[in-house]
Amino acid sequence: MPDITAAAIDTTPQIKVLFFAALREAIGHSELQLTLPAPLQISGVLALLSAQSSKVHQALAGREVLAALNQQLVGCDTWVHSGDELALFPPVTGG
Amino acid sequence: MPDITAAAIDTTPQIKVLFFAALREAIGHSELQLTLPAPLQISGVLALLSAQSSKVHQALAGREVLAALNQQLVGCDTWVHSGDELALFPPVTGG
Amino acid sequence: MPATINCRVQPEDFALDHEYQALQRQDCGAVVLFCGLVREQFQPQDGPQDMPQSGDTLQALELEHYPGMTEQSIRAIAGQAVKRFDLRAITVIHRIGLLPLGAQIVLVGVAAPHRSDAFAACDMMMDYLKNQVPLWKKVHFSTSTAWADAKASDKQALNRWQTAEQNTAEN
Amino acid sequence: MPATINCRVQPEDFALDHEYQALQRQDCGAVVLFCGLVREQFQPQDGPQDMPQSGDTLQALELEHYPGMTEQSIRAIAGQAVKRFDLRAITVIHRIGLLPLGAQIVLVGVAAPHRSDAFAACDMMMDYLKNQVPLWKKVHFSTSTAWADAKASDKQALNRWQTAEQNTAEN
Repeated sequence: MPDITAAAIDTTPQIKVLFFAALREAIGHSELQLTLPAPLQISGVLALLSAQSSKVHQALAGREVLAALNQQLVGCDTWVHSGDELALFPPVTGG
Repeated sequence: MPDITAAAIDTTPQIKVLFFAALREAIGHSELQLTLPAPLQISGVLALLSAQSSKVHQALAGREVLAALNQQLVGCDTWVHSGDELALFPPVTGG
Repeated sequence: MPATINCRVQPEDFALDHEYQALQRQDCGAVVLFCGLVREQFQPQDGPQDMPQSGDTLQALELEHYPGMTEQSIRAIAGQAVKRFDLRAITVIHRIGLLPLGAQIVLVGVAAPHRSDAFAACDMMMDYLKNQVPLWKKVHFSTSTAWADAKASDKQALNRWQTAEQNTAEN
Repeated sequence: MPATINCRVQPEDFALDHEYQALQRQDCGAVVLFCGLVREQFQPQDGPQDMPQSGDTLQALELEHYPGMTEQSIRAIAGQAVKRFDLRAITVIHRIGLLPLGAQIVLVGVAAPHRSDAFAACDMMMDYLKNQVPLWKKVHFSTSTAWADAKASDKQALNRWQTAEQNTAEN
């Protein structure tokens, strides 16, 4: 079903997902390309990522995750569009 | 009368009075010795100084004056004792 | 009045004195500088943190960041400070990479005509830096590593400025 | 934990970098430095202060003080800061004498394990310094001099700490 939805759209909607710090280490990747089966909010992207990989599922479970969309901190109800850069990471600890 | 009172006390009660900054310039002295005719509060010392010199009277009139007794900031109701060092000065402007 | 803003994210160390000289302006009576340094830390074990229980101590901090967003968000914070306070110059330098015990991590410097603006701006920028800039610290002990936890006190500190912002907007 | 307190009143200039190095401690993650500088100032005439109306500008500040009491009251302020905040090292240097435009007047430096203590202590010490230490500024313009007026804002700033003190005592 998701594949049919994606195929129905003119260009395949893709986003870049970045992981940082403890989340990057837990997932084992710093970056991946994700095909959106439908317009999604960030919370939907998180669910999709968890569904695709048990490692991601485990990494996200019970962890506070912040999101930056195109390098701006945003809430998880923000809609994601094709071509966006979505970064997911633990609460920051710089300074 | 004040002279008789002073003479009646075993040792003549004297204090050192210091002036700083604009007050020092207005009075034209940085230091003087003052004989206390009786136990006085700082407010009484100010009245005594004003009574003794019209220059001091003019310098003190209408000017906010702070007092330090033995190098501690104090209120004008503080009692002055023989041998004390009383400093009078305008509000401080350091820092 | 326009303020000079100088933001850098770099592995290289910085010279406080050089940055201090660069911040000075003829119309500024106040310069406030905050320097964050890698301080000693004990490996958390059974007991409370910061207690020398394990014998293993911090060797270095490793600073990871999100290139591009880090610089941009630091610049945004400096821009907020300039809007809110009367400032003439701001310097923010944050180091990345492996930083040994005692190393300088971050500098926030502010020059202002008056000290109240300089203090508040420097304090506020540090609170935003701690909460909104994509930087993460990994603590290297001699036999293990651990990601630093975000502190609730840092989040609370940020609230001071956001409440004040809302109050200002309401009045 | 004991804190190192270093207070000086001197005509000589000081080197910020030297004082910064001296403040650093292995258990301190935060150093906050305040530097007060002689800033440009315009001779007050008909108009509001700080406006270039007369054409005559500040050439120098002359700092008068009360020898003995100055040092003692600065030390007392540092002592209060140590009692109130978690600090490891304090440096306060106040210059006296004739200081030209751009010169350093005062340095307050604080090293603490955490930044909130360092910021608050530095801020508080400056407020006490402005209100309770026997120092006076005389402004030298090219053709005249004028004693600086104490500012109501400095007195108000001090109230912040005294109110908090009372609240702490009450709770």
